[in-house]
Amino acid sequence: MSAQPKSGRDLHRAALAALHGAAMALAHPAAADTPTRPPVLQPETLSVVELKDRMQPHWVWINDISFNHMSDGRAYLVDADAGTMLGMISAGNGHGVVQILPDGKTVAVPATFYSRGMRGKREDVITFYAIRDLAPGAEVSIPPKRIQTIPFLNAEPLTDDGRFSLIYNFTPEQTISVVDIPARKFVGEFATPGCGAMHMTGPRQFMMQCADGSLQVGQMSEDGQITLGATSATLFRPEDPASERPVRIAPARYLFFTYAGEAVEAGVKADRPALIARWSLQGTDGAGWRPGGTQPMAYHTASGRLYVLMHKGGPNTQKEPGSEIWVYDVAKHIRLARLPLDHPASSVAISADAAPLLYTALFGSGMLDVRDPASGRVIRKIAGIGSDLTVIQPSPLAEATP
Amino acid sequence: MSAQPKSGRDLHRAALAALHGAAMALAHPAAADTPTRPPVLQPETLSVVELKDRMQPHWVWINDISFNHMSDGRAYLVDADAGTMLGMISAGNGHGVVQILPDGKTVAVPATFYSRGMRGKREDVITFYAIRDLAPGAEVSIPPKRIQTIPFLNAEPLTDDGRFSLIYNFTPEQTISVVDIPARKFVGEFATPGCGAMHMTGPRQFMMQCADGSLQVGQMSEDGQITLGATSATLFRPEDPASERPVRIAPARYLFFTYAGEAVEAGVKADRPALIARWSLQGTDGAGWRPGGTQPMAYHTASGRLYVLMHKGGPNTQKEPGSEIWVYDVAKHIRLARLPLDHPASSVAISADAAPLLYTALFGSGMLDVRDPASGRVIRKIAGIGSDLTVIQPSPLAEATP
Amino acid sequence: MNRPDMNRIDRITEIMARSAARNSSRRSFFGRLGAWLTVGTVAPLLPVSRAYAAKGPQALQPQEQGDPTSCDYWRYCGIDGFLCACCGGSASSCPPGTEPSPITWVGTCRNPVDGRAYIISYNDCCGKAACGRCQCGRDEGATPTYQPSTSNDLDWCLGTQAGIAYHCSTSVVLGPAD
Amino acid sequence: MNRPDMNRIDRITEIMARSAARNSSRRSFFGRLGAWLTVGTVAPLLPVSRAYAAKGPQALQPQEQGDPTSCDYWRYCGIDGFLCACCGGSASSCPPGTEPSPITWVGTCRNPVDGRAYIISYNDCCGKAACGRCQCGRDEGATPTYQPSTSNDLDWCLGTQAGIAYHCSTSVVLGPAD
Repeated sequence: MSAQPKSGRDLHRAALAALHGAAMALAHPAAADTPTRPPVLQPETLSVVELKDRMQPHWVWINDISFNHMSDGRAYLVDADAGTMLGMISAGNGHGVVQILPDGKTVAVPATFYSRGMRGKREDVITFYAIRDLAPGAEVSIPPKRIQTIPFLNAEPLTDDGRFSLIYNFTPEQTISVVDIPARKFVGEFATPGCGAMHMTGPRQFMMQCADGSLQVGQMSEDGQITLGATSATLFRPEDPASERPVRIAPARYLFFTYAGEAVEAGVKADRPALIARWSLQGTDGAGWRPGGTQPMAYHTASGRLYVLMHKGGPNTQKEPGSEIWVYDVAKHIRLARLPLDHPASSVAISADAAPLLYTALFGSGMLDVRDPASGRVIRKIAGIGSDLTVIQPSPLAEATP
Repeated sequence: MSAQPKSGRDLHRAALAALHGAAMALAHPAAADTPTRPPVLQPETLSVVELKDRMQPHWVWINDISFNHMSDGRAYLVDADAGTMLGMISAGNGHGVVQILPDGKTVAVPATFYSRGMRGKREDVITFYAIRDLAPGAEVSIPPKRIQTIPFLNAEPLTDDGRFSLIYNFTPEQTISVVDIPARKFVGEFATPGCGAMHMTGPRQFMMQCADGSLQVGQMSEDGQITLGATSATLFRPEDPASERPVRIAPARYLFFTYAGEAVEAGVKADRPALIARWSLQGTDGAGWRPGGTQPMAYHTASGRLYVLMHKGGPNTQKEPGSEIWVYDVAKHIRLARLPLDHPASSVAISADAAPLLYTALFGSGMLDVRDPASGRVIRKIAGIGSDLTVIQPSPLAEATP
Repeated sequence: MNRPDMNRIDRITEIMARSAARNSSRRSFFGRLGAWLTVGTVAPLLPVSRAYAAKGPQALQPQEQGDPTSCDYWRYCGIDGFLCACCGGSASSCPPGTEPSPITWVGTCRNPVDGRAYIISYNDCCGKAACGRCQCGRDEGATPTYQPSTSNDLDWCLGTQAGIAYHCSTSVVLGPAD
Repeated sequence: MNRPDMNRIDRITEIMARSAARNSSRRSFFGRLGAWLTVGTVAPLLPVSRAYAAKGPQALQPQEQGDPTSCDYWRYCGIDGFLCACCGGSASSCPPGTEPSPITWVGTCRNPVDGRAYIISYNDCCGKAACGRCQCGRDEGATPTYQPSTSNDLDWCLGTQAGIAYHCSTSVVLGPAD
């Protein structure tokens, strides 16, 4: 600082005079009020909102990948009952999911940053946010290898007990980073060549999908080390691959679906991947319809119902949004309903509670639709939630808590 | 890496077999072609475009502040003759201007970065980009204090000879950072209390606008040190302040304009700020009209013509886009024309050459309009140029060069 | 300077003085402000936020009417940005995890219920990307950036620990302007 | 695996082999690829860009017709992203200052002029923010991310020095697919 200050004596004097006058005015603040007027508004103190300690059943996280501004990914937290935005987390380049801890009190957010925004030194970290204050807390460094893709849930899952975080890396070598959540500590990186996506099938077990159409088991030790387990036969043909966006229909079982609309139930039995059932989403009268979108399926455990975004279309339409939601009884492999949508949706999710809400969003719309799962009817629309919505993550808690 | 690799022997074998087969096919690449078919397309080599060495007269830089994603500011380079996007620079948080060196061969880009995208450690730098390759080159660290505002040209000007870069800091202390451009070196930070914006009035001299409505001279030494010079009387009343977006109508003279539409010509004479003329943009028949927008004025030196975005509106409409462009002869203080626009514009600029193009943009539209300055007629529209366009910076070169 | 302007500056200065007396935790800011005063700028006219208080979004006062998630709401007469009331906060609360700007600009708006003009402090909430909801631009009384104490073109997050990331804007009643 | 798929993999492998022979500057990448081969993935099917060549945007070949700034252009049958031809590049050129991804995914598109199917390499251009122009999604032959060599959902900038910032996508002719 080497320049002479501009003379501000006059302004300074004026300010001091004003202070003096203000002190006098302060002694009679209501003097000017007439009896008929309401009292003067009170001076306010700016506050910062704090939320409840844990997620409520109809709170939901939504990913905005911000496709045109991918360094500025956001996770929005919305109250679907009130139709309000509760808060937001800025989650850097190629934002994927928030990892909601089982108690609903904390989210761990894997994120990628560059020292110069879009270039420079890359750092990948997991940052912990308490639901109460949504402020960045502890941070764990992980290898700068997080997969950069259109987000899907099981690219970055937690173990069911919230003990470990698993991060799918693609460089293009395929590996998994493991973080010890309670210890806030990186455990290690484990190669999973030829396979990706981690679908949890037990407390320390998951299933991966492999390029050759098989499934492979991953086993975790109590200290977070991963070893590769058994591989299935080829379950999916190259002409009709399975999406990496299945739903979990039992603790050790998933419903996969192919681009053409085959439902393939598979799980782990005696530590081996096992095919359980194959059936058709089209059924007998659905020819020409396919599942599609960014998050095409949702499963409601309590009712055993599956909700699928379906559209009319042929091959290569796997990203097309659904114009209807088809509802299935998974145990019986039958369709229960076709719910036409007022506008297409590319993501669908459902809350976990007994009186669930169905959530849909269309990539590019910046709007979350809250729907009645029985009819598909819109209960409310919540607009202005980012732009390019992908993954919808309802609360893991089915019961309201204080 | 501590997991056993998945066995991929089968795939590996298949790949080797394919390689063998491919070698045989390669010996007869055209065997399947019939004589009537055109020759097979040649395998291509992916290249990277390089531009001409220096900006051409109708090349123009456009700031996209990306208001909803301010960490992802962009500078777009457009060829207004061809109607094409030539390239882009990612310029971080609160992108302002590109500092175009007088030879048109290099831009220096002041930018702000955070270690965690939107938070963490702040670093402000000036990065040099050759026009030829638009790749980030040398970087100079500057104090992390760059003003964060709706961009305007003279927040970050160069000296006329391109020797020094001046950066307006606001923390809220007001200072100027100076960078030696040829040396790629930070020179120092200089306090300018109560005043901001640096309007160059000579090789080592500029004028600032002060909060009390006065103008103040800043003097630079040959090694880049700033000392504060003379201050004018109060030229602008608090009820009708002058925009910080004047145009330079002579080497040491600017045309300022107030929110209400007064034109105030002021400059530096004998190192003192001097009022030169006052006149009205409304003239005799323009009552109810005001200048407005993000870059409301452009001046074409060769013709002495001033182009102003005007709208119908009262007080507090200084940000409203213009529905017309009013054209003035600055020497005579008269309006020459009113050019109605097909849609409103918030920024206007004009190329420096003898056959100029008029550029307009509307904040939020992501579109640059290229117009005939005589009629305002749209020659072409260039769409998809970011979203929230603010500062338009035409080439400093009036002559085409190889 | 005409009389209404002097009144406005009087009131702002008064409120600043009250703030200072009430809130010793802002001492470090006032230390900085002191230094700034020395160099003679308009710094003392910039308002200061008080200590953070409530948990839920602060409610409106009984003598107010209207929709604080609408740009038309009376307090927003000078605003330019996203309404915190649409982003998890309220007209006088920042959304969770954001940091209020300790300094900012002020405007004067008239409350239609009581007919009085009030000084409104447009503190920004900072440290997260733009909220993106309820973008409003009304600009009453806003001045250019070189007159910062009444300018809404500045990113007032510059005074926070969180950094310059602008999330949304509040409109806090500081006191009557008349 | 049915016959057409095997053909496709044959052709890709052939082109990889030719690339390797022609371009020793890619040695470091092939070193890495070798290691990857050892662990038995589909890595050898990933195509590789060649050395950077021309200055201006590369023109189309004479046996092509159509508008390379349109999503309908024949080469873009599998694309998902912004067309480099709208961003200062071309169908086979990256815009100034961006870095081509050395590895990427491939698809097969039919050139309507000669009726032949060609293997197209959809290299990304990297290191600057999204271009934002000419966003196209056609997805022919695209597979899930765990089948990377034919997946357009991956950000292929991962292989660059510049980092993961995705700017736009090219569609480079590698050779005939039939």
